[in-house]
Amino acid sequence: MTVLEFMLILGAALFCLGLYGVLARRNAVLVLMSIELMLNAVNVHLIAFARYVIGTEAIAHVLIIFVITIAAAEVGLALAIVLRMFRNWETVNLDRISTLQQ
Amino acid sequence: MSLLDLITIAIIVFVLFNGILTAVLGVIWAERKALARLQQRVGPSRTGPSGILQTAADAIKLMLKEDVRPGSVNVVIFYLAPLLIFTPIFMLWMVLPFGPDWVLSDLGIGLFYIVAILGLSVVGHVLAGWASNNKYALLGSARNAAQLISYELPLVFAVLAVGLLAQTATDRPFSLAGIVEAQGSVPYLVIMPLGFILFLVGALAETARIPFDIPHAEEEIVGGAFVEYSGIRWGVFFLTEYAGLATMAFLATILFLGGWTGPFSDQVPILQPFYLLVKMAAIILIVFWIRAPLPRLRIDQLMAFAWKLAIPASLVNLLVVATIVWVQHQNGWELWVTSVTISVVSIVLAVATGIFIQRRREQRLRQFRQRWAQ
Amino acid sequence: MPAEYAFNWAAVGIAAIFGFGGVASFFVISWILAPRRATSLTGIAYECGILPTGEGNTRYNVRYYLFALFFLIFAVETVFLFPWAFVFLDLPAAAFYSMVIFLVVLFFGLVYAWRKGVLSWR
Amino acid sequence: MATDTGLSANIVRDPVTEQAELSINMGPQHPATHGVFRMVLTLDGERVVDVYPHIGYLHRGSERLAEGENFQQITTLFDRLDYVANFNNEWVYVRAVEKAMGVEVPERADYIRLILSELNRIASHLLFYGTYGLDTGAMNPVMIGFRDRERIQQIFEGVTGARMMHNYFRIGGVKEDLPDGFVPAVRALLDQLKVGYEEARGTLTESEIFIERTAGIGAIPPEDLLDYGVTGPLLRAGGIDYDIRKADPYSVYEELDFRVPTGQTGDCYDRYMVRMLEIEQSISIVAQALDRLPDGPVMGRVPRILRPPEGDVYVHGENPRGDLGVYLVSSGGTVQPYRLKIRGPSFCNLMALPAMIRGSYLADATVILGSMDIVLGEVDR
Amino acid sequence: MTSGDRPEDSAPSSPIEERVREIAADNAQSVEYSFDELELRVSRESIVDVCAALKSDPDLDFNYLRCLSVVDWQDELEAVYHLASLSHPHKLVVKTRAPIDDPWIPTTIGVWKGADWHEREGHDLFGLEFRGHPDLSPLILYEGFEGFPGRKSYEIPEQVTFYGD
Amino acid sequence: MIETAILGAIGIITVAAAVGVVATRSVVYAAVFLLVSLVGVAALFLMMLAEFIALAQVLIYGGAITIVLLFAIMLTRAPEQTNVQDNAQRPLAAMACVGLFALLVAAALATPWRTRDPGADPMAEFTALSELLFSDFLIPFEIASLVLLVALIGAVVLTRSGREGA
Amino acid sequence: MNIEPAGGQGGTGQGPVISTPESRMALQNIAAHQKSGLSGVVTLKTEELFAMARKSSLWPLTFGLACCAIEMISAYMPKHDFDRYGVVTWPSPRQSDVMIVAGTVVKKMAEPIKLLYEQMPAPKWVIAMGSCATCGGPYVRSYSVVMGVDQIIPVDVYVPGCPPRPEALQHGILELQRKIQDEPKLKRGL
Repeated sequence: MTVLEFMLILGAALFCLGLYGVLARRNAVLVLMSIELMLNAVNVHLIAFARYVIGTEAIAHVLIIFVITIAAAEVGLALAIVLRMFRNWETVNLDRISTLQQ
Repeated sequence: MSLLDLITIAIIVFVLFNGILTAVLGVIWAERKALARLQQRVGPSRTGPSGILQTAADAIKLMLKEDVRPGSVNVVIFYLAPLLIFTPIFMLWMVLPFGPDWVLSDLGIGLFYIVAILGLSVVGHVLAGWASNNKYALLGSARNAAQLISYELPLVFAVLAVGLLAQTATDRPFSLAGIVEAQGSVPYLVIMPLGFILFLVGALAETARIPFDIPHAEEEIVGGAFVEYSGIRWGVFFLTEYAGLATMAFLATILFLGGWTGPFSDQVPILQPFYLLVKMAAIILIVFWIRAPLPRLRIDQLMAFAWKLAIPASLVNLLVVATIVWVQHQNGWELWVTSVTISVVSIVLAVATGIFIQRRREQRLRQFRQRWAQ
Repeated sequence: MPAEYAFNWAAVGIAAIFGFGGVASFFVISWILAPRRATSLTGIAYECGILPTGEGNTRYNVRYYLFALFFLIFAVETVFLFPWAFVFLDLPAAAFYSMVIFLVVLFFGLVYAWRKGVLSWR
Repeated sequence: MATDTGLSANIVRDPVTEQAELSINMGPQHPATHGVFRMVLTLDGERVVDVYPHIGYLHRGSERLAEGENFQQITTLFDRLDYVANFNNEWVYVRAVEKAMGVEVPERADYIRLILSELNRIASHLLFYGTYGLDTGAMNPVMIGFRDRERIQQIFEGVTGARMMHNYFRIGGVKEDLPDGFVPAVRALLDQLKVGYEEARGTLTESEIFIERTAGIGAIPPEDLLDYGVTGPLLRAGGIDYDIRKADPYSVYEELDFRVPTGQTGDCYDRYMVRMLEIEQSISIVAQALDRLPDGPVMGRVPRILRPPEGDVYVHGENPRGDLGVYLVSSGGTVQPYRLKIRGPSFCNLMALPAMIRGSYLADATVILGSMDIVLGEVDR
Repeated sequence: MTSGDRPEDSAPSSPIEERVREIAADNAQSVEYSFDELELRVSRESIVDVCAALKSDPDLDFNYLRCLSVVDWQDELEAVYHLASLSHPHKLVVKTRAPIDDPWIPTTIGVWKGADWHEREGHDLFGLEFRGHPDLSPLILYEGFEGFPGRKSYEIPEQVTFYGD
Repeated sequence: MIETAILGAIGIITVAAAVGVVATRSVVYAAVFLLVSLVGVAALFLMMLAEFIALAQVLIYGGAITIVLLFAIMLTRAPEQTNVQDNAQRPLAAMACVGLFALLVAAALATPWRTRDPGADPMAEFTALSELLFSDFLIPFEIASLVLLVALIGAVVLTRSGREGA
Repeated sequence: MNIEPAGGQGGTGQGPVISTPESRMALQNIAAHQKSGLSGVVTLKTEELFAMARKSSLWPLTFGLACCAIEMISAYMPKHDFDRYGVVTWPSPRQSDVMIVAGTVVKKMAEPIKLLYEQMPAPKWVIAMGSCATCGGPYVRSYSVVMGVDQIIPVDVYVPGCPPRPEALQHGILELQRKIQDEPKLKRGL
């Protein structure tokens, strides 16, 4: 296994774990954390490509910066929404909120 | 990267670790003595000559104290928090240069390293407060986190302005050693006094010193986030606080006071650490001096000061420096022209801010004096 | 991996290990040396000598969250500022002006928060 | 343990800010409660929504104890009531017994009492200055205040032999005459105090942060102050010119020239300022009294065994903290009082605390409490 | 030179006395001087009305409750209100009694807020219930204290001195 | 050799911490695990010679995002929730994820990557990144500022008390 | 001569013990001599070093009850300056070594004092300052006063006086330091 493949598998593992968290968790904050994991998995792939694959050198780095930026904005906004939900329904349980909404 | 390298590094780091511990003991002793002088007291005098062993005794005693773990705490995080707070501060010391060649890891982007690592210890503060399961601790940790993150920004922008300025004189503008070289014989304190003041304010707040010691505020929340910590774990917090103070003084010396440079420092290299220490000691003494007479701010005033004055001012400072450096680059000015321009603008800005604050103060005082005229 | 790079970051990594390990070793030494004499009352959370009432972990003020969020936004700004400061002298004027615009936009956000009274605690 | 599925029952919701409230306990052991005062603050974030004061952690039953002691012995209990203004307490008590018995006090004794009490007022205000500095987070004021207080205590020690618990005022006079060299010593002390006063001015009075922390904090309307029975510097800071030394003069105060400083807004800064100006006034009162100090005996004609006639008297005096009142009921013919009620100024001032703190920040709560300058000894008695 | 409080006004204090008599009217059990202070005795039922009238009357304006004491006269408990006015230089003592086996007096907290803790203290130490007081929980004694230590009938328990457990 | 070992160790720590994030019941533990995982990713960046990005990761994720998350946790009293945090889709989700993981691993191993010799100067990479960011990516950069502004304003609007001003 | 309440610092729990430090020291010296080998000497020396550290850094709990508190504060102030002995206060019991009970202990306050004492980490010491904390003092006939703080927590040093002068409290601290230095020899505490 080359380093590139190792990194790719690592990224895949992070991504799948994140995906599992998003699907299986019902606390909104935990779901957000899982999304962060998925974004990081993408970053791991990008950095591996940047280092070992032709044609992706600096662009991958720039993309990672943008991913981090978007992740920051997303976390800030999403958590504000979570807080809002908590204020309205006294819970951050997504299942419960979807029942409450109906 | 050989095993030998690793062992060398480990030895150096070990020496640094112990050096920092000793230095912190010295700093605490110096503070107690200095404060005592400022308060017409004697200060520690019984333990060792002039009480110099006082802090060592304190450290040993803390080590020997019972490890009280309140029943309601979250054990893992309770134990993890001191580690999380201390480690980032210690990691900062890796990039600090003690002399032109005396630096363990001279990173090309050392400035950004400092900025990034500094933010890490906030997590430890929040976790400490949460794990204690104590209301004072919770309030203290919330205040601490809010204060640390708010004052990190003026600090960062002031540091970045230094990096920008160093662009003009060196090709390694973000390396700390590079910055010292870039300063040459004129320290940036002269060229950018506004930046220095902002850095000092940020550093005071980052180390939670009076008048910014709101996270501890013994009179309100009995010591804040660390109220449930006893023995050596509390000692680690204390240690971190003073290690942070030493770090900030070191940074200020490097970034604004010309680091190890001084008269004849090039000819006599042995003078270099001496100059560094003297400059650090001066900054630390200023901090002690500020501590003695000043009351504490309130949390809302503190945050308002950060977000309404310090952050805009540091952004303006950054923009002004950037603009001047850019214009210089476009027009090909001499280096000294740039320096003088920045110096003049910075001094004008600092003095204007000072006058603004002083006039408000005078106005208020006049009002009060009138009210209380005999 | 270049040798200097490896050396620098190995130092940082070892510092992290030493920071953790050193402090943890303090805990261990203290654990060995210190007496243990806790009673059932020792573990009670400190609340000025009164038995604590209610739960310790009550919610923060939402204002603290907003300050953390502002810090996040400005930290992202820092991430852009550093590379910019590193190269803007060698780039065309657009790079300089774009950062000015960037700062102004974020400054507008700060002013907005200021206007909305977020910064002044009601 | 609350779960994320159920609505937690113990969240009190504030309809305005929709924040969960946190009730936090301060005291009895707390650096800023000046003794063993305890208050439970209900917080909304950093704002104080409500305060519930608890007292009684120093209730020593002085009133009941007094019913079992001779009239002369009770002075010792008064020393320990407001333990930073001992002479002032003793004075009010001996005046009460003197009034009940109709005893005349020699003029020299009156002057001695006045000088010592005013010095004690300065000492008490210096203590306030120091601890108030601590409450706002400054370290130096307490050192300055105690340094000067120590000098005053040296004078006291020379006169009475004790630093705090003097038991020097007797019914009908004072225990013994002043020692030699008292007058020059006090004059020298007054000069030192003036220097210290200027130093204090520099440290807190004109400190920007101190003004920022205290101005506009803790003010309530003057009518409310009166309604709560608040007296002393707190009332005067609110703009009401009520000083018993002027409004209902006792002893030789009428013969002396002094001013009653009053504030305008009643905020913490005004309270601080009123006390600081009172130090100035007291220095001038002591200087005048020293000039007028007559010769003569220091003890009036008092029977060896005190048996006041049946009846009740209420005597009050201006203490550093306000209006100290003593209600003395004698059943006639006994050597012990039938009932002794003490109206502590801090006790009544404290009643206004919730009204002052409500709506301020947590940090202000200690500043406001500090500005009241309570002494638990007379609150709990 | 007298010590103690001098008679407060050599000027006639009778107008105050007349005014007090007028206001108290039928409620007054007696109006007399004791030492230098005017003393008004009323029944406990009328204490609130009298106090309110004394406070609201512009000529008297007793806006300052100096002290509220409770005295145990073995068979009766007496509440003593020392009043003063800050706008006029005059003082007044109002007294009212309650039998010891039916110890209650209406609360005057509606007249002066400053009566609050005095009344709670009276309730603590003497067991005198101030009816209508919103919060009569122990103020200076702890929860579960037995007896009323202010009363003459209260025996101070023998103090147990012991070392160790 | 040492490098490979370190890389492997970092990778294992990162994945283990990520497992912790999705497996733990305490939200605060999850946040701490997330911090470890993200710092682990930063270490991976370091191993790939991208020191600036690694530090940016530490600054944004380690410092700022973790704090924001922790504050949000404190604000929602979530740390007290010790009941099961997972919902009923758990087995299904696990199966889907394992399947996806298998697919991705297969893809990673099967694809013939056009590899190159890795660069050797980290500062040069930083310079390249910077120059690219402020020349070709100027428009996305400006848009990023707008995104951040929107996030800031949105958060202010959302967290302000609903009744006040409404 | 001092009367040691049982369950004192040593926590031996053997009931009331009345002894002089001298007599106990003599007993312990005999015991120490009977110990053979170097190890006894080494442990004794380390323990003495620890005791030196402990006695040089006595941190009292910020805690004043009544009149004596004023004199206690005076002891920290410029004229007397407790900092010379390394005595600085900390507001939380978790960081304190000594509890200076300065003033009257009333029954309502007894429980908080007990709790605060228990919350302090071992090794911990108590100084009873003033007559009230020693034995009830002037309030010995009161219905609400505890007759000395030693009825609720074990006291190491009694400082007499009403209130004791700051110098007397300093003497109390010095006595406590002597006691701590003696502790390893007496095989108590630690």
